[in-house]
Amino acid sequence: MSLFLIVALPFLGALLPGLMNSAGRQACAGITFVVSLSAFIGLLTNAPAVLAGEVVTVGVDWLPILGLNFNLMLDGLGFFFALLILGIGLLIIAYARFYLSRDDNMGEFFTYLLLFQGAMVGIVLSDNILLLLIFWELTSLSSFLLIGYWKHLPEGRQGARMALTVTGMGGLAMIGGMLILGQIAGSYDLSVILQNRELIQESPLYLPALLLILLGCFTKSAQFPFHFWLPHAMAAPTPVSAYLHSATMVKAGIFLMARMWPVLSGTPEWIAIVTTAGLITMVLGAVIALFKHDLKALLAFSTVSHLGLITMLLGTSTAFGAMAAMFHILNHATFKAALFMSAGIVDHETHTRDIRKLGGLRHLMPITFVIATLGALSMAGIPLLNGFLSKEMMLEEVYRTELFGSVWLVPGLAVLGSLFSAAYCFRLIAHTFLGPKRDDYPATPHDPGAGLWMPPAILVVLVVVIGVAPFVAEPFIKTVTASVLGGVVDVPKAYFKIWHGLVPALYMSVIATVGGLIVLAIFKPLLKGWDAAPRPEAKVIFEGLVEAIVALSQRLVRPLHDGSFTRYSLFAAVAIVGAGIYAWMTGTVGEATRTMQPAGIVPIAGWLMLVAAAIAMVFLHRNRLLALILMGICGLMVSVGFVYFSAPDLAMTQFTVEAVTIILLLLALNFLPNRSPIESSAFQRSRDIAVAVVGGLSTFALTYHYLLRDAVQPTISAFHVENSYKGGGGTNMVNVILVDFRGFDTYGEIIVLGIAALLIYALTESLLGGPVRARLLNRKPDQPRAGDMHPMMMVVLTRVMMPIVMLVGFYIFLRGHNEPGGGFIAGLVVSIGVVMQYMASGFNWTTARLRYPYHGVIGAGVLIAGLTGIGSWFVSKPFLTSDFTYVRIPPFNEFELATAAFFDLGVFLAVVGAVMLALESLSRLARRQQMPDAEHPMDIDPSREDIPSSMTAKGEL
Amino acid sequence: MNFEVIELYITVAFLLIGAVFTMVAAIGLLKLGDPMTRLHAPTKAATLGIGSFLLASMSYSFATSEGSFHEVLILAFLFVTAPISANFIAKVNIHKRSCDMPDAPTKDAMWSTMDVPEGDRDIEVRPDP
Amino acid sequence: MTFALELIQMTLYLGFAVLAISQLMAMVRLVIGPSTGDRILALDTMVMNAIGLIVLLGITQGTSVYFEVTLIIAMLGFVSTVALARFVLRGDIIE
Amino acid sequence: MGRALHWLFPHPLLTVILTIVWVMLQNEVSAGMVVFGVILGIIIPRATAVWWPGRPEGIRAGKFLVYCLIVLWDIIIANIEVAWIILTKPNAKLRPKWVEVPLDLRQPEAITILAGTITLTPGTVSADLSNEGRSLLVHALDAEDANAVRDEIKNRYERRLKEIFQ
Amino acid sequence: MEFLVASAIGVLTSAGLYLLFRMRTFPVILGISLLTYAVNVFLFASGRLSTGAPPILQKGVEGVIYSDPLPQALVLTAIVISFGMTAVVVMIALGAYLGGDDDKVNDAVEPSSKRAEDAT
Amino acid sequence: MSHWIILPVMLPALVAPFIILAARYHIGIQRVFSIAGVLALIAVAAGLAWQASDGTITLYQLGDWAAPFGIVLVGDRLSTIMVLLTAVLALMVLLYAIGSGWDDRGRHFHALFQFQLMGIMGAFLTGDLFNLFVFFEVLLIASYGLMIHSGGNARLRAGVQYVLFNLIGSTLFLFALGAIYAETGTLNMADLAQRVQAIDASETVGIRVAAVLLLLVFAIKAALVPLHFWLPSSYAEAPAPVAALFAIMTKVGAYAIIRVYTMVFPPEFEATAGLHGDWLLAFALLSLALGAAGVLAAQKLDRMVTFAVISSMGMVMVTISLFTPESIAAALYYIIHSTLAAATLFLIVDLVKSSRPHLELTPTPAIGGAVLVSALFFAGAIAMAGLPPLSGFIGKLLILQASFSTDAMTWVFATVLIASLVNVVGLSRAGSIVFWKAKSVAPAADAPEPQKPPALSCVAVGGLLALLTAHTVFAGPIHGYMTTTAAQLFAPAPYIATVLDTPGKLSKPKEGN
Repeated sequence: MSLFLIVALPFLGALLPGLMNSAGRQACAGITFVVSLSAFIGLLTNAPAVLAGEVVTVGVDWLPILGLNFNLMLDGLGFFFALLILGIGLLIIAYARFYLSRDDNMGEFFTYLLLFQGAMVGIVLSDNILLLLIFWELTSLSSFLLIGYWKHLPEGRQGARMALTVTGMGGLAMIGGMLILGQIAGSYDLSVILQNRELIQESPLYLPALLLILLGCFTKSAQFPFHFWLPHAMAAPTPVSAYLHSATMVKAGIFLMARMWPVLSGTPEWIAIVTTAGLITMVLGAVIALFKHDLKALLAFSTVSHLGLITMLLGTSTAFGAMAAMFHILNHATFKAALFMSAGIVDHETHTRDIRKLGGLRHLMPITFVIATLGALSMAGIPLLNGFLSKEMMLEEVYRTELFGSVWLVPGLAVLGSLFSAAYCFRLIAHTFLGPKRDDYPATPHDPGAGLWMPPAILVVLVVVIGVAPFVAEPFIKTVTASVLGGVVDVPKAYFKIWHGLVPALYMSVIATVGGLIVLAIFKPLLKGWDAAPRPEAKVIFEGLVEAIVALSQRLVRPLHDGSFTRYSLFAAVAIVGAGIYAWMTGTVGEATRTMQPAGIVPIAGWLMLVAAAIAMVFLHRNRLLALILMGICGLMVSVGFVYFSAPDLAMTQFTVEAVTIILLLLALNFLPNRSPIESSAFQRSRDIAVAVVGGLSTFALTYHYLLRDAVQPTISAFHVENSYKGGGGTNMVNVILVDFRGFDTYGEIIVLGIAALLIYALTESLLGGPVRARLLNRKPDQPRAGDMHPMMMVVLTRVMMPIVMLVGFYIFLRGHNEPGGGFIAGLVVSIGVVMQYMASGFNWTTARLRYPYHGVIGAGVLIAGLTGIGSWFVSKPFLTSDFTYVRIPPFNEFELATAAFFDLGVFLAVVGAVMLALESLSRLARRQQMPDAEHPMDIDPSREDIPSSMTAKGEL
Repeated sequence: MNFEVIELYITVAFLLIGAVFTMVAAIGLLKLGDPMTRLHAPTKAATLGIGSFLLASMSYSFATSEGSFHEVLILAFLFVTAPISANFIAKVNIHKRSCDMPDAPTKDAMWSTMDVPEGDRDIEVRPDP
Repeated sequence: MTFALELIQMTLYLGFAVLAISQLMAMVRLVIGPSTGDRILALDTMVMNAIGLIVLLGITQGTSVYFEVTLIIAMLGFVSTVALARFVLRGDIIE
Repeated sequence: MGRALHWLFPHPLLTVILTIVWVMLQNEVSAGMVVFGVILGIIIPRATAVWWPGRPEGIRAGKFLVYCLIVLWDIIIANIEVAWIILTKPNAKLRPKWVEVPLDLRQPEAITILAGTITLTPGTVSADLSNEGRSLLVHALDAEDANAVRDEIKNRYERRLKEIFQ
Repeated sequence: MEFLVASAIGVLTSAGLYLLFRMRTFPVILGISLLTYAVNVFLFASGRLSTGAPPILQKGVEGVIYSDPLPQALVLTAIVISFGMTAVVVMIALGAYLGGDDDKVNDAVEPSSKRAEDAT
Repeated sequence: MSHWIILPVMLPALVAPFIILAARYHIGIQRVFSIAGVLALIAVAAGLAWQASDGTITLYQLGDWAAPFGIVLVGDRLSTIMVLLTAVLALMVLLYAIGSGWDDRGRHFHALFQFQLMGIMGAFLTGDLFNLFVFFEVLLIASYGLMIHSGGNARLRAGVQYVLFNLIGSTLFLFALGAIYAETGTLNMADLAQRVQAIDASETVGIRVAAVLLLLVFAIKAALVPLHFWLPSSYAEAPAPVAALFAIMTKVGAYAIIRVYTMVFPPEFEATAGLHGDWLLAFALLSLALGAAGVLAAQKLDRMVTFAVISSMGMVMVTISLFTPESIAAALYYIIHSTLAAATLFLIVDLVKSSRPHLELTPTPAIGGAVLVSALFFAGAIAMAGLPPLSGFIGKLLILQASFSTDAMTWVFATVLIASLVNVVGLSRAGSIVFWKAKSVAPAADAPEPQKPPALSCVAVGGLLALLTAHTVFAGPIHGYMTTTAAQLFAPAPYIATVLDTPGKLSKPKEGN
C-alpha cells in the first residue's frame, strides 16, 4: 500500500466516527477499527521490503521553494514506530470501545484518536523535516483534544492546556531548529540531511539547532525539566493515556532523537545534554513514581523514568546504546500499554485508582492480576520477561559510559534508577493485588469482560514471548537499529539472549532488584520522609510562570488599551513627530534656493489674527460657543489668506465649508454641554503643551524648509496650465483639474460626502429608533429659550434672499469652468440657501413643502457623475474622458457645452443632497415633544387675523 | 484732466471714506461701554465703510478697464442683511440680559424675545457677565 | 494720472492698515466679550472687514477674480451670524 | 389667464429683482443675458414659491424709489453723526435709550423694511417686535427724548411705507 | 511672507494638537479642525506662495505667471473630504453622548471581570 | 480600449447609489443586488488577476490624460491579487451578514458595504498618491458607517475614537502628500520613483521626512504599534461581518507600504536608506509581541481576536520590513492567510456571541450548536495561531525562512516563535473556557433552548475555512505566484515605463528616456 494512503487513511477515516455517531457505539468503534486495521495492513504490505533493508519512499512537491515537500519514507525505524502506533492503536480502539461509558460521545473520541494516529504515523513516515514539523504540531493539537476529552473535568482541561503549552513550546522551538538545520544542509529532506553529518556538526549553527531541536524532543518526551506535563495528561480517559504514553506521543521525541541520531549525536554537546537529561529524568521519575498513590500517576512517572532511560541510551551515542534504546522502546511499549490498560480496568471496576484504597484484588480479579503482574515484573526487569533483556543491555551500556570525567556517575545513577523502578513495580503489584481482601472498595470489583482484558492480554503475551525467546525480536531490532545508525557506525554484533554470563550488568541488575524489594519493605517510613521533605512541584512552578506571564501581559496591555483616546493620540503624536524629527536629524539640509518674499501689513495682520484666534482657542476652548466663533475666525482668516495667495476657489470653498461646519456644530452643540469642564491636571496640560509645541515647531520647520526651496524638478502642473483650455475647455485651471484632469479624485470626493450623509442619516434613524428617542423628545433646554421661534424679519428677508442665493449658486455653477466657482461651491451655496429657509421658518414648515428626497438627490448626483464618466466608454475612451464644444443660439452669447459640466452637475447634486441630508438628520434629532405644527411661516404676523395665542401668556414676565 | 483721472480721484475719495468709517466702526466696537450701544457702530459704520470700498473698486474699474458694476450687488447684500444681523444680536442681548431691559410695550403684552415658552420659564437664566 | 495712481496706492495702504487694525480691534472685542452678543457682533464685523480686505486686494491687483469670493462671504457671513444668534436665542437653530 | 400669470409669476417683483441680480452677476448687459436672467427669474421663484405663500399687493414702485433715496441720504448723513458721537463723546455722556414705536403697518414685508431702515439709519437699531407685532422696539444710541425719535421714525419712514404698501 | 505662513501653520498645528489631547469630544473635534486648517495650508503651500497670480487663464495674454493650480485642487478636495469627516465625527460623537450622557472622549476602563480560570 | 480594470471600482460605485435610489426600503432587493455585484466583482477580479499573471501591466488613464498629469489605475500582479482577495472575502462576509441578519439591523448596510469595497479596490488599483488618499477616505468613511451599523452606545463610543484616530491619520496623509509634492512636484507613484532619483545627496531632509510621514500613514492603517490604538476597541465593537471585512483594511496599509517602498523608495535608495528597514522592523516586532500579549491578557473573546489581528499584522510587517524579494513574497502569502483567518475568527466569535449573554471569558451554559461552533473555533484558532495544518504555519515557515540571511534573524526567530506560543496559550485558554468549561455550567432553568447558528452563516464561515485550506494545499503554486509578484515589484522599470510612456490626450509619446 502506498505510504500516502497509510498516512492519509486515519485522517480520512477520522470523519467517519463522527458521522457514524448516530449509528451506534458498535458501528462507531467498528469503523474506527477497520480504518486503523487497513492502515496497519497497508503498513505490513511494506514489511518485506523494509525488513530487507530497503527504504520505501514516495513524494510529491508541495512548496518546493520553501523546500517543504510531501515526501514520505519508510525505513526500519519508521516501520518500527508505525507498527507500534498502528498495532497498539488497534488494541486501544478495541479496549476503548468497552471502556467508555454511555455518556461519552464515542464518535468524537474516535475522531480525535484517528486524527492523533494519523499525525503520529505522519511523523514517523516523514522524509521532510518541515513536513515532520507539521505532523509534530498536529500531534500536539490532537492530543490536546484527547486529553481534554472529558471537558467537564477541570483537570482534563488544565492537563490538556498544559500539554499543549509545553509541547507547543517545544514544537515552536523545533521549527527554529529545523529551519536552521535545513539551512545548513541545504535541504529539508531527511534523506539529504542524514548524509551531511560532517557539514552539520562543523557548522557554527550546530549548537543552536541542536538546542532547539532537543527542546522539542525533550518537551514531547517529557524529559527533565519538562516532565511535569505528562502526569497531568493522565486526566484523559485511560485508553488515551495508554496510547499516548506507551507507544505514541511521548515516543515522538525519542523517535526524533533516533531519527537525527546520525547527524546530531556523537558530539560532546549532544552527549552531555542528552545523557544528563535522560539520567536525571530516569532517576527522578522513578523516585516520584514510587510515592504516587494514584495508579495512573505512578505509571505516568514510570513512563517518564523509562523515557529518561531511553534518552540516556541515545545520548551515549554508541551503536550499542542505540540498539538497546530501540529494544527498550519495543518492550516498554508492550508492558506499559498493558499496565495502563490494567490500571484502567482496576479503575473501571473499583471506581478508584488510589493504591491506598486497594489491595487484595488478586482474589477478585485474577485475570487482571496476572496481566498486571507480568507487565509490572517486566518493567521491574525480572528475567524471562522482555523488560529484563533491555534493562540488561542498558546496564551493560552504562557500565561503559563515562560522563563529566567520572566513570561511576552514570552506572551509579542508572542502578539507583533501576532500583526505584523495581521498587515501584513491586509496590504496584503488592499494594494493589496482594495482601488481604478488603471490604471497603468503592465498588465491587470483578474481572471485566474479555473486551477489556483481551487487548492487554495480547500485549502481555508479547512481553513473555520476547522475554523468553529474545532471538525472535533480534533481527527486527537490528534492522531498526541499522536505520537509526544510518550507516555512521555498524550495527553491533551482540546477540539478544537471557544469559550473558556473570557480567557487571547482572550484578547491577541484582542490586537493583534486591534494593527494590528492600525499599518496598521500608516503604512506610520512606513515605513519611518523602511527604515531609520539601520539594518543588513542577506543575506549580509552571503554572506560576504562566500566571506571571499572563499577569505581566495584562499589566502591560490593559492600562495601555484602557480606552483613553487622549493617551492614544498622545502616543500617535509623539511617534509621528519623533519619527519626523529623526528623519530630519539624519538627513542633510542644503542651501535655500528661493528668496523670501516681503510681507506687507495685510499678511502680518492676517497672521496675527490667525495666531491670536488659534491661541485664544487654546485658552478659551472651555466656552464651546466662543471656541466655535474663534474657529470661524480661523476659517475666515485662512480663506482670506487663500485669496491673498491667489486661490479664489479655495477661499470660496473654505468659507462655505466653514459656514456649513459652524451650522453643523451648532446643531450638535445644541445637545452637548456648553462648556468643557477642567479635567486634566497641571502636569497633563504642561505635557500636552510640550508635545504640541514640539509638533508645531516641527511643522513650522518643515514648511519653512520647503517654502524656501524649489521642487527637485518642475512640477507637473505646468502641463495643466498649458492644457487646461486646450484640452479641458476651461480657463479656471483649478476647476479643470477638478472635473477633468483629476476628475476621479472628485468622484471619490463626492462619494465620501454622500456616504457621510448616509451615515449620518442611518445613525439618526438608529438613534431615533432606540432608547435615546424618549430622552430626546422630553429634553429640557438648559437655558430658557427666547420667544419668537421664527422671527418675522428673518422670514421676510429669506423670501427674497433664498431665490437670490439660488441664482448665485446657479451662476457660480455655470461660471465654474472659467472663473472661480464650480459645482461644489454652487452646491454648498444652494444648500446654505435652503438652510436659511430652514432657519427662518422652521423644520416642519420647510420640510412639508419640500419635494425632493435628499437620498434621491445624492444618489442621482453620484449616478450622474458616474454615468458621465461611463459615457466616454461609448466612444472608446477611458472613464471620465471629457469633450466640449461651443454653440451659439441667439440671442445668447456663444457658450460652451462640456461633458465636464454634467460631471459638475453630479457633483453639485451630490453636494446639495449630502449637506442637506446631514443637516436635516441632525435637526430631526432635535424634534421635541409637543412641537406645534407649523401652519405658518412666521410666529408673529400682524397681517394675519388669528393672532396666535399659543405662544403668548399674557401678564407674565 | 480727463474722465479717467476724475474717476481715480473718486476712487481715492471712496477709499478714504471707507477707511474712516471702518476705523470708526472698529473704534466704536472697542470703545463703547454697553452691548447695545456697541451694536450701533459696526452695523452701519462698517457697512458704510465696506460699501465705500466697494464703490471705490467700482470706480477704479471704470477708470482702468471696461468697468464693472457687480460690486453693487455685494453692497445691496450688505445693506439688506446688516439690519437682520443687528436685529438678531439685539435679541441676543435682550435675551441674555446683557443690557438694560426695555419697558414692556404699551400695545402688546411683552417683547417677543422675552416671550419665553411656558415650559422654559422655570429654568434659571444664566446671564452673560 | 500717475499722481492719482500713486495717491490710490497710498490710500490703498491706508485702507489695508485700517482694516488690519480694525480686525485686530474686533478680535480684542471678541476675546474680551463680555457678552455673547458682543462676540457675535465682533465676528460679524470681522467678516465685513474681510470683505473689505478682499475688495482692496482686488483693486490692488486690478482684477475682479475675487468678486465671487466677496459675494459668497457677504452672503454666508450673514448666515453664520444668524445661526450663532439663533443658537443663543433658541438653542436649536433649525426648529 | 390671470391664474396662469399668477402661477407663472408668483412674485413679479422677485422676478425683476432676480433678473437684475443676474445681469449684475454677469457684469455685462446684453440681450442674451437679460433673456437668460428673465428665464431664471421665472424658474426660480416658481420653484421656491411654496415658501412664499401669498404676495404683498399693490406696491407703488415709484414711491418706493423715492423712499430708497431718502433712506440712502439719511444713511450717509446720520453715519457722520454717529461717527462724530463715537469719536468725540465719552461713554459716560451717551444717553442710550429704548424707544417703543407703535406700528400702524400690518404687512410683514413693510414692517421688515421699516425695521431695516431704522437700523441702517444710524443712531437707532431696531431690536425687537412685540409679541403680537404691534410695536417695534428701537434702541437709540444717543437721544435726549425718546418720543422725538419715535415721532421722527413714524413721520419720516412709516408714513411713506404706508403709502407704498397701502 | 514664507516665515509668516510657516509659522502660522506651526501655531495652528500646536493649537490643534493641544486641543486634540483634551478629554471631551468637542474640543478634540475642534483640535482636529485646526489641524485640518494647518494641513490644508501646508498642502497649499507645497505649490509655493505667489500673490496676484490666480490660476485663471488669461486668454490671449502671453507670459502670465500663474500660481500652481494643482495643490489648490488638491486642497479643495481635502477641504471637502475633511468636511464630510467632521460631519460624521460630530454625528457619531453626538450619538455616543446621547446614549451615555457623557461626552468624554475616553472610554471608562473596562470593568475587570472575575478571574476566568487558572492560567494553564 | 479595455475598461475591465476600472470595473472593480465602478461596479460597487454604481451598485451603491442604485441601492440608495431604488431599493432603500427593500432589504430583499438590496441583498440580491449586493450579492450580484460582489459575484460580478469576483468574476472581474479573477479575470484581471489572470490577465496580470503573465506579468502584463495594465494601465488605465482616467480622462485619457497621461500620467503623471492625470490619474491612472495600474493593474499588476500585486494589485490584482489584492483585488481578488478582497472580492472573495467580500462574498463570504456578505453571505454571513445576510445569514445572520446583521445587514437588517440598521440602515444602508449594503450601500455602505459596496462603497467600502469601492474604496478598497480603488486603493489597490490606483497609481497616484493623492488618489490613494481619496480612496483611503472613501474606504474609511464607509468603514465608519459600517462600524457603527445598528448603533448601540458602546459601539458609538468606540466609533468616536476610531473616527478621531483615523482623522489624525488622514491629516498626516495630507502632510505627507504636501511634503512629497513640495519636494518632487508630482503625485504619480511611477513619476515619483523617477524624480526621487534626482535628489541630491546634500539635500535629503525633504524627501526623508516625506518618506517617513508617508510610512507612518500606512503604519497607522496597518495598525503598527504604537499607532495601533484605533484597532482593538473598534474591531471588537464593530458588527462581526464588518470586523471581518475590516480584516482587509489593515492589509491596505501593508499593501501601500509594499508598493511605495519597493518602487518609490526602494531599499537601495540612498536618501532614505536606513529609515524604514530598521525602525519598521523594530516596531513590527513590537506589534507582534504586544499583539500576542494582548491575546493572552484579553478578558473578552472579541478583544482577544483584535489583538490576534494586531499580532498577525505585526507578523506581516516584520516580513515586509526585511524588504527582500523573498520576504515580500512570504509577506504576500501571509497577508492572504491573515486576512482570511482574521475574518474567519471574527465571524466565529459572532456565532458564539449570538447565543451567549456576553463574550467575557467566564463560563456560561453551553451555546447553541456548540459542537459545530467549537469545531469551527478550533479551526479558526489554529489558523490564527499559525499552527498546522492551515496556511498560517506555512506562512510562518516562509517568513522565518525569509529572515534567514538577514541580520535580524535572531530577533525575528525569537519574537515570531515566542509570540506564536503565547498566541497558542491564549487561544487555547479562551477556547477551553468558552467551549469546554461551558459543559460544567448548567443553564438556568428558564433559559430558552439555545439557537443553532443559521445555516448561511455557517456556510460563510465554512467557505472561509475552505479557502484557508485551499491556501494551504495550493501553497506551492500560490507562493510561486507571490514570488513572481515580488520579482515584479523589485524590478519596477516595466511598471514605470508603462505608466509614464503611454501617451494620453494632448501629450506626445516620450522619446527615448
